[in-house]
Amino acid sequence: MALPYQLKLEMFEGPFDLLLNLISRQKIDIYEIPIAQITREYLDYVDSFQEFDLEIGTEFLLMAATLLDIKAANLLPKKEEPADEDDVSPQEGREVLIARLIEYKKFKNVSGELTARYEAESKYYPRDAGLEEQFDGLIPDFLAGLSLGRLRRMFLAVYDKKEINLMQADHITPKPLSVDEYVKRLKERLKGLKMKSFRELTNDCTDKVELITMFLAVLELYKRGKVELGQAEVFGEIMIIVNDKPGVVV
Amino acid sequence: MSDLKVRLRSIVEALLFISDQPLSKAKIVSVVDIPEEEVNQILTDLTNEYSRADRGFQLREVAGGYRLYSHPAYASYIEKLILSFDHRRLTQAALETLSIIAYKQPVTRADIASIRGVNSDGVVNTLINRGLIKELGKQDAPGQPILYGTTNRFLESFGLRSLNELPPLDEFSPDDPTF
Amino acid sequence: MSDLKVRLRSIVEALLFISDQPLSKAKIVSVVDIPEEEVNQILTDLTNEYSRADRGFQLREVAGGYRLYSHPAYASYIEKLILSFDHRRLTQAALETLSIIAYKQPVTRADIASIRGVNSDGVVNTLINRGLIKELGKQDAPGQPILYGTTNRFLESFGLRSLNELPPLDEFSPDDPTF
Repeated sequence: MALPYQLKLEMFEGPFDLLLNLISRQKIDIYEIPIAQITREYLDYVDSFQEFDLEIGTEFLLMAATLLDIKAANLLPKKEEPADEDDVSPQEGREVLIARLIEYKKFKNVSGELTARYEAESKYYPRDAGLEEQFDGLIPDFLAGLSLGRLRRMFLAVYDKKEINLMQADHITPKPLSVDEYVKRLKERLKGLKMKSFRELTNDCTDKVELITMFLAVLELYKRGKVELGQAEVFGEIMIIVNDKPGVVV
Repeated sequence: MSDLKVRLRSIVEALLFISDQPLSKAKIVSVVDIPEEEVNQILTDLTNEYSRADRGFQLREVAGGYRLYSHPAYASYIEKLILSFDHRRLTQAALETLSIIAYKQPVTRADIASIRGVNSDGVVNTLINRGLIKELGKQDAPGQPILYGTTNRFLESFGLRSLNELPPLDEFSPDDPTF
Repeated sequence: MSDLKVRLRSIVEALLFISDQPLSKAKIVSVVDIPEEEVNQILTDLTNEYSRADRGFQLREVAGGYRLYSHPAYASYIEKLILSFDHRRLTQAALETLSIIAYKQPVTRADIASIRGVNSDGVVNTLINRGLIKELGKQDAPGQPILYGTTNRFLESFGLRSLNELPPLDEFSPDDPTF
């Protein structure tokens, strides 16, 4: 099904937001999601992002992969023998997805209620006039022991914080990062380790592009057989396990 | 009202007037040195008096204390007089994130991302800068992630006396088949 | 009093209540959009009303306009309250604000609020009262906001001959162990 062309694409707050929107357009019960159909619509939508040359968050792609996974499992003939313990059955996958959608929807609903409160509250202005001159002497001298260096650091701290937020609001052309460079960096980081979670590895990543590049670097090492990957649950921690078979040097 | 009563009422009013944060009953009790029941009576009297006489301000109980606010009916005039930065609109993402933190606190960034399905670090930083959330400590788990919770400013911004006044989350379950 | 009169009185009261500096009659006239004689009448009414009812605050005419002040009869209680406050919060806010003004002057209150993410009017007043900052003039922009900068007293407090002696921002500075 082709999406009607819109001049401006609706922006969604994340994959769950988009998914809920698609479900509500179908006027279907959240418990009755037709996975095949919803998956197709979801993918169409993500495609249309690309048509409009918008960045797609990794989260959107991850959800696409999850949906495809559930759909694919649905299509496969049922196994006779009990499934591998690690395997999530299509039914379970669907249930997990629905449970998470419901959890998200609850907060989305309540945030609507909170928005109304916030807007009503914004009409009340508290008195915030500061102290009258006559009482000013009661406050301890806040300049006591203050050095110029500290004043400078204080400014930088409060001003830098602001800069970061401004940048997040702006649309900035991502600077190209080299996967090779990150592969090298990653090898360096993993040296002497048995295992590390992707989250820990990317703790210091400051933007999405860096995060994605790091992820690609992990995949590259996996392809080369240098590491194994593990994930206990959908959206769970991705563990990078260093392959310590003899002869393999990371 | 007796002279003494008027005097006590005026003292409490003066304290509320100069305070730039909600005043707890305990604070009033300790500064004015009268029993809590009397403080209760005075606060009720003041609240009623202001509303009966159509004053330009109101007394409200928020975030664990009492604070004077301008009357909401005159907000448009106040906006004309001052530029308010406390009340810049919050985005949907910010409100979603704030809701999750309010109901699930203490939570980590990972908890929030997992419920919203997207990385929410930028939004969390914005909420910290706006003074609506704060770090509560570290979780005793690998990586020791930081735990976040709401502040008193959050309660004030939403006109809540305490977190107990948040509407129960269960009422917001999506039980309607058409959503 | 007629309903309209009560409403106008309440609007002016709300403006005085929220204002952190003396409000000029001209300002009230322009915000409420009523003739100056009416503003005069309202200001007189409010002044009388407060004193008759022994309120905890007073309306006083001071340089540049009208401003609400706490009633001097209750100053001792107010002092007790202020001394009981935790001043760390104020100190942090004041120093942040002072550093912004020192480096970015001339700045408006809106500039400061936008950098700090919160309304900083109370703190700006405290810094003015302490003689560390002052008005430099008005910005040639809508609303003509006041521009602030540091004073000679600020320079003296830090032993600076001029603002040029403020440590440069972009200079690489190793961690200062003496902080």
